[in-house]
Amino acid sequence: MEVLDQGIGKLFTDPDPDHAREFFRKKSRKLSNKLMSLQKAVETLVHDGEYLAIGGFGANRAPIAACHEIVRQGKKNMGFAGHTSTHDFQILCAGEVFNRCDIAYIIGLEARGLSPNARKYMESGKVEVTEWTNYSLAARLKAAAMGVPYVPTRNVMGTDTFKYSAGKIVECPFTGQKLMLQPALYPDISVIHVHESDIFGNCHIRGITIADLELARASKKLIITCEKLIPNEEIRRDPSSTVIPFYLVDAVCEIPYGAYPGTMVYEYFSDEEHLKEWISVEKDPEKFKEFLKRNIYDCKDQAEYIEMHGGIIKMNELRMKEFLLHKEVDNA
Amino acid sequence: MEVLDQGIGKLFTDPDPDHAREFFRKKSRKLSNKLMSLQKAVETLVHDGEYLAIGGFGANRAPIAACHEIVRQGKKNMGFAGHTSTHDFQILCAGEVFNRCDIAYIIGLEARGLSPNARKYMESGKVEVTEWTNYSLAARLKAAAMGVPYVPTRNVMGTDTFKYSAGKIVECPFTGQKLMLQPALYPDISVIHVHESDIFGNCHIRGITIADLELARASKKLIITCEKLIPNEEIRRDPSSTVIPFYLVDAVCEIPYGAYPGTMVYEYFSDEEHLKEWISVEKDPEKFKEFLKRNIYDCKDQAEYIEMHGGIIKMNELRMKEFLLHKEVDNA
Amino acid sequence: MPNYNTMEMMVTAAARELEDGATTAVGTGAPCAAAMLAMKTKAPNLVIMFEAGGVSPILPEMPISVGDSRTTYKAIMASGMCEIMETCCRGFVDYVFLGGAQIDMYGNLNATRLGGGDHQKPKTRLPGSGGANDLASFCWRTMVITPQDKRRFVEKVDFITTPGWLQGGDSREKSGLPKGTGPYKIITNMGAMDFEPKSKRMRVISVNPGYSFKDIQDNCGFELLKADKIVNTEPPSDEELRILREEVDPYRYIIGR
Amino acid sequence: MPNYNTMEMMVTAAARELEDGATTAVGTGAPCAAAMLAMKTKAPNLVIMFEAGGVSPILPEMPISVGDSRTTYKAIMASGMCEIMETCCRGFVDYVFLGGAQIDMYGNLNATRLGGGDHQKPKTRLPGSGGANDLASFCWRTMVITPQDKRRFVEKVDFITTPGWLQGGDSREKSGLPKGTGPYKIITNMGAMDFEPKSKRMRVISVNPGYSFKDIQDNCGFELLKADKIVNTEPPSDEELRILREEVDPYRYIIGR
Repeated sequence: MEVLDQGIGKLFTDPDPDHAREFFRKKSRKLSNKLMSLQKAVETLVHDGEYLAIGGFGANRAPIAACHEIVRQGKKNMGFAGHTSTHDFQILCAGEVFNRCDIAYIIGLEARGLSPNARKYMESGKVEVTEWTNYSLAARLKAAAMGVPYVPTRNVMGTDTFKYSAGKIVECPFTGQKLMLQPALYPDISVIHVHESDIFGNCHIRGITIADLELARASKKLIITCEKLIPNEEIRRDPSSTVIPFYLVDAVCEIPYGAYPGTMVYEYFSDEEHLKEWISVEKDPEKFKEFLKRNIYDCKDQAEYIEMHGGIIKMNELRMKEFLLHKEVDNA
Repeated sequence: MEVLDQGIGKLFTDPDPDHAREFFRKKSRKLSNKLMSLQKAVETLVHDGEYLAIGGFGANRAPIAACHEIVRQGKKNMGFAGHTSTHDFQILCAGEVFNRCDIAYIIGLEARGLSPNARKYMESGKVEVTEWTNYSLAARLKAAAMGVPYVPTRNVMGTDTFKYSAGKIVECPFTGQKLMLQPALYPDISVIHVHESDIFGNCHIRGITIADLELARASKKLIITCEKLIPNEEIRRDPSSTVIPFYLVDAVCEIPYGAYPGTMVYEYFSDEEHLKEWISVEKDPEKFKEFLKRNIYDCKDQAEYIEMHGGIIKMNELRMKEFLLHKEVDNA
Repeated sequence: MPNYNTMEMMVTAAARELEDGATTAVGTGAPCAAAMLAMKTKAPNLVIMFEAGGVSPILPEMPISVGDSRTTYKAIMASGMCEIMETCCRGFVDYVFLGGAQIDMYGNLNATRLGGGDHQKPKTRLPGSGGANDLASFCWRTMVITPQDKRRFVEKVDFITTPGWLQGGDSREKSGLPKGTGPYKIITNMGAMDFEPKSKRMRVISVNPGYSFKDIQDNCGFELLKADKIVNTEPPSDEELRILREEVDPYRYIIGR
Repeated sequence: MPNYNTMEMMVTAAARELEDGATTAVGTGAPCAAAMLAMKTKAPNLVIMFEAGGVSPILPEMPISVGDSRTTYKAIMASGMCEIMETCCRGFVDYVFLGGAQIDMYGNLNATRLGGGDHQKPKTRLPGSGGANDLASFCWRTMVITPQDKRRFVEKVDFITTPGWLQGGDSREKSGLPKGTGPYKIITNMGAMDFEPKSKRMRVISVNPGYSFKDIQDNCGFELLKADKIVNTEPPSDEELRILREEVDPYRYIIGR
């Protein structure tokens, strides 16, 4: 297969589906109880040097509690999929967790601005980068989920994004068109936050799924954090709603408000004040250090973090905001 | 891109995504009322010579009413995607609707046996065939749905199924592995039967989706038949459940029991007696002619067909069977 | 006179191959009965998948179709064909059970046509691959359940629909199919065969009660290899028969054939 | 002194480009305000899509993120990123609105880094493509809303994150990107530009009230072409302003910038 052009970026992960198959062959398919604390899940499943991916979309249904725990446990030298990554990226940069990164969208916080500390980290030379796009990374996960070494797409060609990617351009043998080949991305370990899971890891997600269905299937190891545990009978009552089946999952952690201070659709809206505080405090390294100590390093878990930021009263406010009930109350 | 090997089968459809894009560019995206009779939908959207695909899985959530209508209107010289096709195939063969066929599974009726008439038609030399597999055809639809000319897969290689396909084998530029390239399949017209749709074509499907989500996206024109129309508010109340969005759809036809005598999961089970009657009557060409006249050509529509086969009393029995309530009644 | 029939023997022998915690793709008929029997005996954690999308149902009865309502009854997931096939392709599925009109000494299966000549006007058209080619390509171990019969076990199949070891030796791996996959065992009414590791030729490893190696060879259209030690298949136990007859297939859809 | 600000002018001008029944991919900020204004004026059937998965919501307020709850409020569908991107790639989506730190005369956009040198240790790191490259590759017409400024409109962008007409002429089509796509219009606070059909160079087609072609050229780092007839942009009507201020952006998140 003649390669017409190829990016100069490094491929941080092995796209070979036969190697992934050997791994998956040994992965347990038993319907066994995978419930554990998030602390234990991160201790036993997230290892220094591995390649990490985080579900959700930055500050939407992202497993923020897990990002805190990864930083708290001081994980280092990881690879990272910087895919639609915003507040999660900000947290992982605060912990200098990774030293190589596939980039689609990083350091930015969408309409909220940019993370000064994440930018500084990415300008420090400490992180090796390869450039992609949101769809390219989604397509790379999709290739892995399909069990093939790549899928072709029609984006990226002609740009510097291609030049600094690890993609290849070939000619389609059916149509003669040029195609960008996106190499399969199998993360070593991923974390996805969902609305509901049973103890085996069968999951329900409401609202947009972003690239999480592909991510769950592409990942060698998978930690699920969920707002609520549900009985297995609930899963079996409506099998059409299962979006992640148990055999993909290694750990299930029940973390109510696990996406706070981000949004969890149909549950709670983002805490914009606290997210602003993050950006603002990052501008002063001393203050930021103290902020991280208080909010992450000295904080036991997500429950303690939530308590620190207004507890259930605040969560109820965010629930009102999620359902736009504050407007109805205002108008009444 | 060096082709190591290629099938000798004919590619019945154009895999070029730029040609499909030109078509889709002109397709209306308006949220307009697409409700019409199935007769009108088939008259205006299904044309002689076009390439047809049918949703569902043979006798499971297949748009049987639409297959009858296509035969009743005497459509001819079509191409057909023989993908997990069983009772639908049997009906279309009875009408000699198509003269070329991509084959994954045809003439068989799973545990029910084989269709003698469909076999005869496929042995007659009247139908040009290219061989595929269930996943190959699903992957071809997926490629079309992705807007790319092919996706790679790892099946088919080394077999005669490959030899008589229109696939190509190349070497992966990332891993050196051999890959089967499945050319995109864009059907001209498809019909999918769903549980619920609004008048715009936003659809709910319960239970397995087979390859219908890919099919809906790959099809240039799409007729939806549904068990029940629902108000648009129902769609908007739970957007996570929409599996086919309106802009893919050209016609919406409300056909209660539209999958009869096949199964519609959570609604009614298959009518095994009537399906047996089909196989048995096919053995006698004269009887079969009369059977087709009565059940299809002289039958106005699905409602009349249902009436002919036991009406609401029979449908209630099949509903009992679907929910295994007949066993509970027997045991009580 | 044994207290079981040949179908009961085959289903029981197939069920015994499935270890607890394994995954298997199943079709209708004997494979499904074998999976159900396995789950009710030694493999309660067996995960079964149907190619149309059903995952791990609590099967209330035999499905008529791999896509009918029974395949998602109280299931873990009702998905789609790509989901199942790609799960197999990712290496998550250990077994698949297949049949076919013809099988050769390398375990290649024909389900497309009988007779040579013009493919566009075949002498006897068969259904085609369905998902068989896919599952035999992707799943780690392909199992075949089929009656022992000279017309089925042929020197050369008229059409390789579904890959076995292809032309034997390393031809399968060279073809590009996923590494480490291939035919594992063939279960017939007379015994069981595996494949000699180097040549990949079919080899008898066990004979069922009442049959000998010679019976198997006499009902096979090509020369069979012999394992160093051919074992005698244990007949179905009373408990296996009870479960099979009372719980798995009370209406004798399969075991009554 | 006009009764509107420059952001109100840009949003209004962008909204007018969207015809009824069109589809558009939108981000947060000005593009979203423009789509909302269009739907409330001339294009009630505009279909809006967010790259994270939301399709046709009834937006109750401006989203903060293209993936937040507002993007699926009473929506037609809550899907995923592949669904949206592939719908664009199939040719279903007419418009996309983008921005960028730098834009060149061929409409190429930079959102990756400022300054040359070592890509692994950039002078100023920017967020990267996000979905911009994808949407500009797939959607038929790329629209850019950006302030007119010499540091933004540069001779050569430091990094082509997102494809415009690349090196002009037929270079975009030759690159392999889908046929018939490309930058359509650039909307700034001072006027609007399109691209000369053959050379694909940026060309002024209209000027906003209070500005001249010279103002635009003076605030642009490369030579602009001039359309045969440069029209004067109609200022926002009272009705457009009322809807924009009262219904689209009552908290002035965008138009207050």
